[in-house]
Amino acid sequence: MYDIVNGLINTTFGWNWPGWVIALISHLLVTTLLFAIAPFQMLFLTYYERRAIARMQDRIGPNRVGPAGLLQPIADGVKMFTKEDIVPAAADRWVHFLAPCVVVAPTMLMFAVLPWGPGMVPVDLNVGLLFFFAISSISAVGLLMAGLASSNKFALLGAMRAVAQMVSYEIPAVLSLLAVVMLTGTLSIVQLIEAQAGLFISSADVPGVPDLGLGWFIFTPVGLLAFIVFFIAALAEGERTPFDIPEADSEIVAGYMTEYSGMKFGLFYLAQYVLNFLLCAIAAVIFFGGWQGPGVGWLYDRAISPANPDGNWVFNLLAGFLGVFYLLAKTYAFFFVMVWLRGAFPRLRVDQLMDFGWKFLIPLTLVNIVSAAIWVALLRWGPEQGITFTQNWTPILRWGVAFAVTLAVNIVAYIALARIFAASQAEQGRIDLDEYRDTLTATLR
Amino acid sequence: MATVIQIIFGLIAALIVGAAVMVVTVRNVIHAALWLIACFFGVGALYLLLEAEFLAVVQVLVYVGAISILILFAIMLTRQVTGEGVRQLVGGWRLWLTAAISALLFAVAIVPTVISHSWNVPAPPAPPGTPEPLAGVAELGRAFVYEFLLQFQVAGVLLTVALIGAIVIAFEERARRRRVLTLAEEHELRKRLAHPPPVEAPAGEPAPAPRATPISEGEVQQ
Amino acid sequence: MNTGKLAFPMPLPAGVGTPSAPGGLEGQTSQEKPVRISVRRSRVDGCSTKDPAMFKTEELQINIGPQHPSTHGVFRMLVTVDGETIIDLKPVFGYLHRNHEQIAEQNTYLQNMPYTDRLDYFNSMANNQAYAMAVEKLAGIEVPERAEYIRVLMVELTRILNHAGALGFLINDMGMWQTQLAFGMREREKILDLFEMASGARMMCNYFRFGGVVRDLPPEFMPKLKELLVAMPAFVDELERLLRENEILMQRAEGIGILPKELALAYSVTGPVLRGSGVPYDIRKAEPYSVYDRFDFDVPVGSVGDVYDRFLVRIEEMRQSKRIIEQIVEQLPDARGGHINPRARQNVRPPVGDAYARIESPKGELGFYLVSDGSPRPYRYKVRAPSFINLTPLGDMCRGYKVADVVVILGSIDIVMGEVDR
Amino acid sequence: MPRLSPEELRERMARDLPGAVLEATPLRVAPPPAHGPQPAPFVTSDTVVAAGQIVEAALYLRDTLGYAFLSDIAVVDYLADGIFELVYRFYTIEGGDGLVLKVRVPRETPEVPSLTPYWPGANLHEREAFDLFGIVFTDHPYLRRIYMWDEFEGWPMRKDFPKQGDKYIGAEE
Amino acid sequence: MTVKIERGQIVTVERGKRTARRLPGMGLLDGMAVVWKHWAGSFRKNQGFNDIHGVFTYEYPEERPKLPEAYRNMPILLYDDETSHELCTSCFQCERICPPQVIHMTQAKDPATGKPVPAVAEFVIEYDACMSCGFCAEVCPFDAIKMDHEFELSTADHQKLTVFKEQLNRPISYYERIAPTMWAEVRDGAMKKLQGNIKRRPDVIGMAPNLAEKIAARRRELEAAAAAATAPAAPAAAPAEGRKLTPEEKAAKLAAIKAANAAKKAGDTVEPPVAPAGAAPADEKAARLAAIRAKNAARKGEAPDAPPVVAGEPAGEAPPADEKAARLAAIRAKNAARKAAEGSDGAPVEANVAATEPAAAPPAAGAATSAAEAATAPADEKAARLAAIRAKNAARKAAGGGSDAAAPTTTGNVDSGGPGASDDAALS
Repeated sequence: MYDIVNGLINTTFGWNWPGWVIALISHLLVTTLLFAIAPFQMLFLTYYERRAIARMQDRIGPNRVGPAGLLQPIADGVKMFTKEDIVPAAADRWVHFLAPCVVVAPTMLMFAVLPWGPGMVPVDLNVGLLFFFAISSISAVGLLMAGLASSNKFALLGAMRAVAQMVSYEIPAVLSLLAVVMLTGTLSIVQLIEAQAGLFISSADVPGVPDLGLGWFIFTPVGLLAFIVFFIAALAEGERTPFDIPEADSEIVAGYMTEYSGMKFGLFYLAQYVLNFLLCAIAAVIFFGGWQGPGVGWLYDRAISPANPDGNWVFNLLAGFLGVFYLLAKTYAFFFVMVWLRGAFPRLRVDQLMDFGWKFLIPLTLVNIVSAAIWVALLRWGPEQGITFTQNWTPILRWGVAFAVTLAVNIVAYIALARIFAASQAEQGRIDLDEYRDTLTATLR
Repeated sequence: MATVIQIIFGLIAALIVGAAVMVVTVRNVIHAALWLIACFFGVGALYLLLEAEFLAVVQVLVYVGAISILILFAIMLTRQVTGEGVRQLVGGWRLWLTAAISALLFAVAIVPTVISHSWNVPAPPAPPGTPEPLAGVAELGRAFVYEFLLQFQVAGVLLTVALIGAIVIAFEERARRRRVLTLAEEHELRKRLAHPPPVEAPAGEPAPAPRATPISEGEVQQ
Repeated sequence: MNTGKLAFPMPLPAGVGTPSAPGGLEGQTSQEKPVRISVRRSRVDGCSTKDPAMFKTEELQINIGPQHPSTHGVFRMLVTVDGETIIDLKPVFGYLHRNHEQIAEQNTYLQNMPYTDRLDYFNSMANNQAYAMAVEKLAGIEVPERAEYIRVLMVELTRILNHAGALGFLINDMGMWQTQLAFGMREREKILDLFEMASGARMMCNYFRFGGVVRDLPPEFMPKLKELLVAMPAFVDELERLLRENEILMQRAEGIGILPKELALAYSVTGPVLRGSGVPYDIRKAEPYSVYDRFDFDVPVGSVGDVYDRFLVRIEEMRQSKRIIEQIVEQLPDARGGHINPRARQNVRPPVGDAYARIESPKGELGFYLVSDGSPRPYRYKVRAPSFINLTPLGDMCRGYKVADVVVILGSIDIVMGEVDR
Repeated sequence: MPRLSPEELRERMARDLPGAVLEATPLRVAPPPAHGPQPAPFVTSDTVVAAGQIVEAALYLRDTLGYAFLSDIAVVDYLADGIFELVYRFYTIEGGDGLVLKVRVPRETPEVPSLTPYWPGANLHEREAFDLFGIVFTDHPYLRRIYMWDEFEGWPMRKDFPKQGDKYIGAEE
Repeated sequence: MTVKIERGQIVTVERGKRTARRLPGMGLLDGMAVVWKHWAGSFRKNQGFNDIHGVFTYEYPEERPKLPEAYRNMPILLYDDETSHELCTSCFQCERICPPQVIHMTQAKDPATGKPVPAVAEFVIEYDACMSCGFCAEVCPFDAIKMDHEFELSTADHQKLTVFKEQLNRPISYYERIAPTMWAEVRDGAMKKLQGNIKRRPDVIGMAPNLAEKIAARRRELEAAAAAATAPAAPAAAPAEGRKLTPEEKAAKLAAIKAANAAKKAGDTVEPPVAPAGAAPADEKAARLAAIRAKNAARKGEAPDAPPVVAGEPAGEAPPADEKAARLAAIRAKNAARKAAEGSDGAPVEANVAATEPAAAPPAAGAATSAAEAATAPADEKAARLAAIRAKNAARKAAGGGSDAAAPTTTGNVDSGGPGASDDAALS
């Protein structure tokens, strides 16, 4: 964006504005664009979800407002805006007011590091991935504020559940990403995407693989397991079924949102759906190559880029469109999976949720990190790191061996941990009456 | 550019100081915690201003995302949440003592830094080729495993020990907690109290308890 | 008979025998506290904490209902929780109370028939049958064979639709976003279409009369019914495939809300709740009424008595009901008599006396007790409502489980507030 | 175990529980009309048990005869005779007809021993009877109104409860 | 002791994993497969009863379900297309059997002789309280009342749900269209009975009032016949039903009907205060008068400069409070009268009925009239209420006195045991 604005102002018009003004203008433009896109995503996702889940239940879904019900979210928004804004008398007014803002702001900030297409990233932070998750953890503060300020038991319970869940599931999410970070050795999201060129085998791992933009991490055992864990954790962070416990309407009416109405309620919804979108997008970016796909790399090679300053801008446009298309297609596909899960699963209980996160997912991700280390050792390390036996292997053989070993490790770990987890769950509810016989007898009598 | 940064720095500093003042003056503990979060945020922004992105992000991740949540949880779990509670601070000379000790500790940390630092404003331009000071992720990581290995390991062990200790305390706590028997467990217990089971009763299988009267026994046994 | 024999035969002294006091107002504590047991007190005494009260969690009273999404109507549960564990639960009724029995005593016998529809508005046909049977018993009216077949057909269809709906609501309470409910409702709609064809109304059927049913089945009824019987196994199989081995559902349902076999009978529960606890008591078999003695069908029972067992028992009962309907379709053409006894007067004026008739309604034993004083209005009209009595063990069943389990346990009992509050 | 008819039940109970079985006096049910045909008196074939011994009788049914399932407790207000009749209905899970115990208590002092300590399932039945008829079940652990609110006065299912008007909307309504 | 059952067995349901799957998570995948199948199948319509896939939504306003013949929603009254005579003969069967008691009717009277005619003068059904049980249609011996298939009755105007004869009337052809076989079963008998009834209906009584031109034509015909016969000109009192009624009139009519019924139940012991002017029984007329006057008084109190209601003006003009007040008054009067009737039957004296002292009270209806006239308080509803209370008290007193005084002489209603007996008679 800086390049475009710079080219437009200083080259085309020849105004020679200083660099920081250009930067300010371009950043403002990008921010405005993102702020326009984010609510649109939310509106579209609500419609998309309702239509998709209706189809799963043999219904049609919203189909009255606009063609095929497309304007339904607009109508809902209008309804939200025109509703009365009720603040409970016992509420902590300022905190109650600030909470939705604190929830929405970080989700918006997360857009800052999300690459949309080749060369289309608002900020290429070298700690982008970390930034993404650091910022996402802030919204927990907002949820807690909402729960505390509402002075409602259900809201408090919901907020506690929500925060506990978000904090707990951040760990497996980050740990699973850590495995991928180990594979590439970078935290920059742009570089993560660029490492996923290739055809089922990343061209970073095996040089000479044709680049069709399909060297996604999902095709490695480490990436597959990391993706599964990350997606489950994303479900929990985005409060989606089967982890939508903070707003389990059958238990604690609407959780932390119970005492909110009107547009404040709408803001919570906005934050939630934008967060879901972002989580799907980041899953697509990290494990499915983001904008990578057949053709994008080829197009971008011929476009104007820092590496290739005298390319053709038409290819810029084409690569951008194709990249955004790939990214959005993957994102919406993941969101469809979220909706699909919502249609197919009941929700877990809150203690089962915690157990699942701490006793199953985190050990699994730890094993996965070990796998990632094996992978890196087999593929990258040489005699200088002390690995000598792979010296004479061809790259494809090294890749194959690494694939087989990590696959075996992961499958064995999955099955073993699942067994252990199931056994511990079964054991948990049991009380050994004989052991406590004397104590219990005293209390019963 | 420098002026802009100066202005931004001034704003952030004002935010930090203002928030810190609010933390110690505001009467509602929850509000105090929220002001503290604002303070953390300002510090993170300050790091960002220093182009220490990693530190800034870690500040947000650790302090805002974790520590403040911990504080809020602690407040929520230990006091009457809904009421505007009176702050439970020590008063009188104890208060002053506490303040003095805190100030002293802070001075111990800050004074050497202040004294030892060469306050060149602006900083001299670094000669090209020198690596960035501990700001980059890679440098930080390398420093942890080479220069500060011992400290890093000690801190890691300490944290692990603390974690294990917390688990132990929680387990003790859980075991100590009042447990409510479910209907089935209570029934089972009463059965066993009335009729001690044979020594080798298979676990999970209710012990065959003889019942007092013929009818109930037969009808449910089928 | 010595006093020792007066104790409950099962080991059931004070704590269970005097249940933890359902109902009542806030702040009212029952005389019998639920059992709370401190385990391993000695181990921590010298340990980490000096002040034992420091870690004591607070007991919190939560009102679930009367306006709560998953209380199946206006029903309130006063829940005392310790953390997330329930230590006491008191159901509070009466928000839908309209004194149905008093209304019925002001009406003539026939006028009560549409009012029975409104008791358990899911199963109006079953309510009609119980009431019609009671009046027929009281007034000595005979029912032709064909009418009995039609009645049984309708009640078995009702059972299928009730279980389809109840399982859907149960799963919905577990948080599965209405998918199973939508599937169940789809099957229910088909059955309601059949009801509409026969009786003219979908839910408030008002189809039964003393001595038969109001009109014969229309000619297009049987083909549609046969079509439905084709779809029914597919529906049940799909339900099983969707949910039966679903790990999340098993986690939510297994071992939750156990009502032990020995206690189920003492708590007077009936229907799938009783059978889920493993007691094979089905009035259709125990005291065959109407023409139930002519059909082959099994009685499914559970083994543990938890939510999962009740879930499975309901699924199996749908299959058995389908079996009965298939036999009805075979036997109906041979049945003699019209749809109603032509000599039965609808404005009955039964002789002085009393009568009790009960049926196995989809929710349990539904009984009507009528006392006649010789006038055209019942002198006493009492409904033995299965949903109401099945709520008796709710408070005890929920004790010791988590808050989130309450809605599941309640959903597995399958209540309809129109019948609970009457 | 052979199923019992009411007559056999009376016989056996008279033998095993002396004094528990009372003679079933015919009831008038309704006040006799001034004109027209007089309704017949209500003669029940079921076993009428003394109010004080209902617990023993019920336990006899359960423990000795095997009728362990308490299905229903109904109350009938025989205003003309000045009594309440409680109808207890017992079944066995082996099937077949149930047995009925009837208890008659005077309308002025309707007190019956509670079955709830022995059948937890009697709890809601008895509370309903208390709420709607004002039958006091002694030894009931939690005898409170169940349908009506606690401050409600009167027993809405009694035959002499006013059918129109109450203290909230006034007799005019 | 084992429980044995016949023709079947006791099966213990099988818990948990049935198949030999050991891989955890397969149950979840199974569930997802089922949902996927539904999603994939949802791009076609549901095929019918034996299909469990496909969209089964009715897109309602455009796509309407086909209602079966037996479908019942709300009762309607039938009239004959050819003669435009109504089938109803006001036999009161439906009114008696109606469980929520929402059917009210008055029988038509021959204006010349004052004798009742087998036709209905006014017929009111309160749709808002109707429970669609269909008893009225079942019990009707003339097949005049049938259940409609129209179900879109929702309205913002509650008053519209009190439905009068004009709106209830449907031609037989309409019913034949919605329920051909059910009509075919009863057609012959119904038409035969109708022919018999038409013969006993003078003038235009019994013709559907919403067919104004038919009535006019019939009247011309009758006049022509009368002129031809040079008979004395019949008093061609235009029946009220001939024109469109204003809401006030409707309300008054309803009140009158209710009051009349109530008075009838109270027994024939009430003496009319004013000389009977017409052929109607005195008490009924007096009650109607009372209701109308009460309403008038209420209106007067409410707004002296209320716009004069023009006949035929749409319903929106009239202040609804008046109707409500009048209606309330009528209902209360009715209740009171019924209570009084019960008291006179010798039923146990109820706790709140204090009217046991026999007094030479002014007759009920007269009291009501005077009370209503006196009540000119500004609050219209209050006035009406007051009037109603007074009327009720008077009625109660009158009934008490009447039963005391006239117990030996009255034979009809009081002896036969009150409302119950009459119901019974109707049913049999």
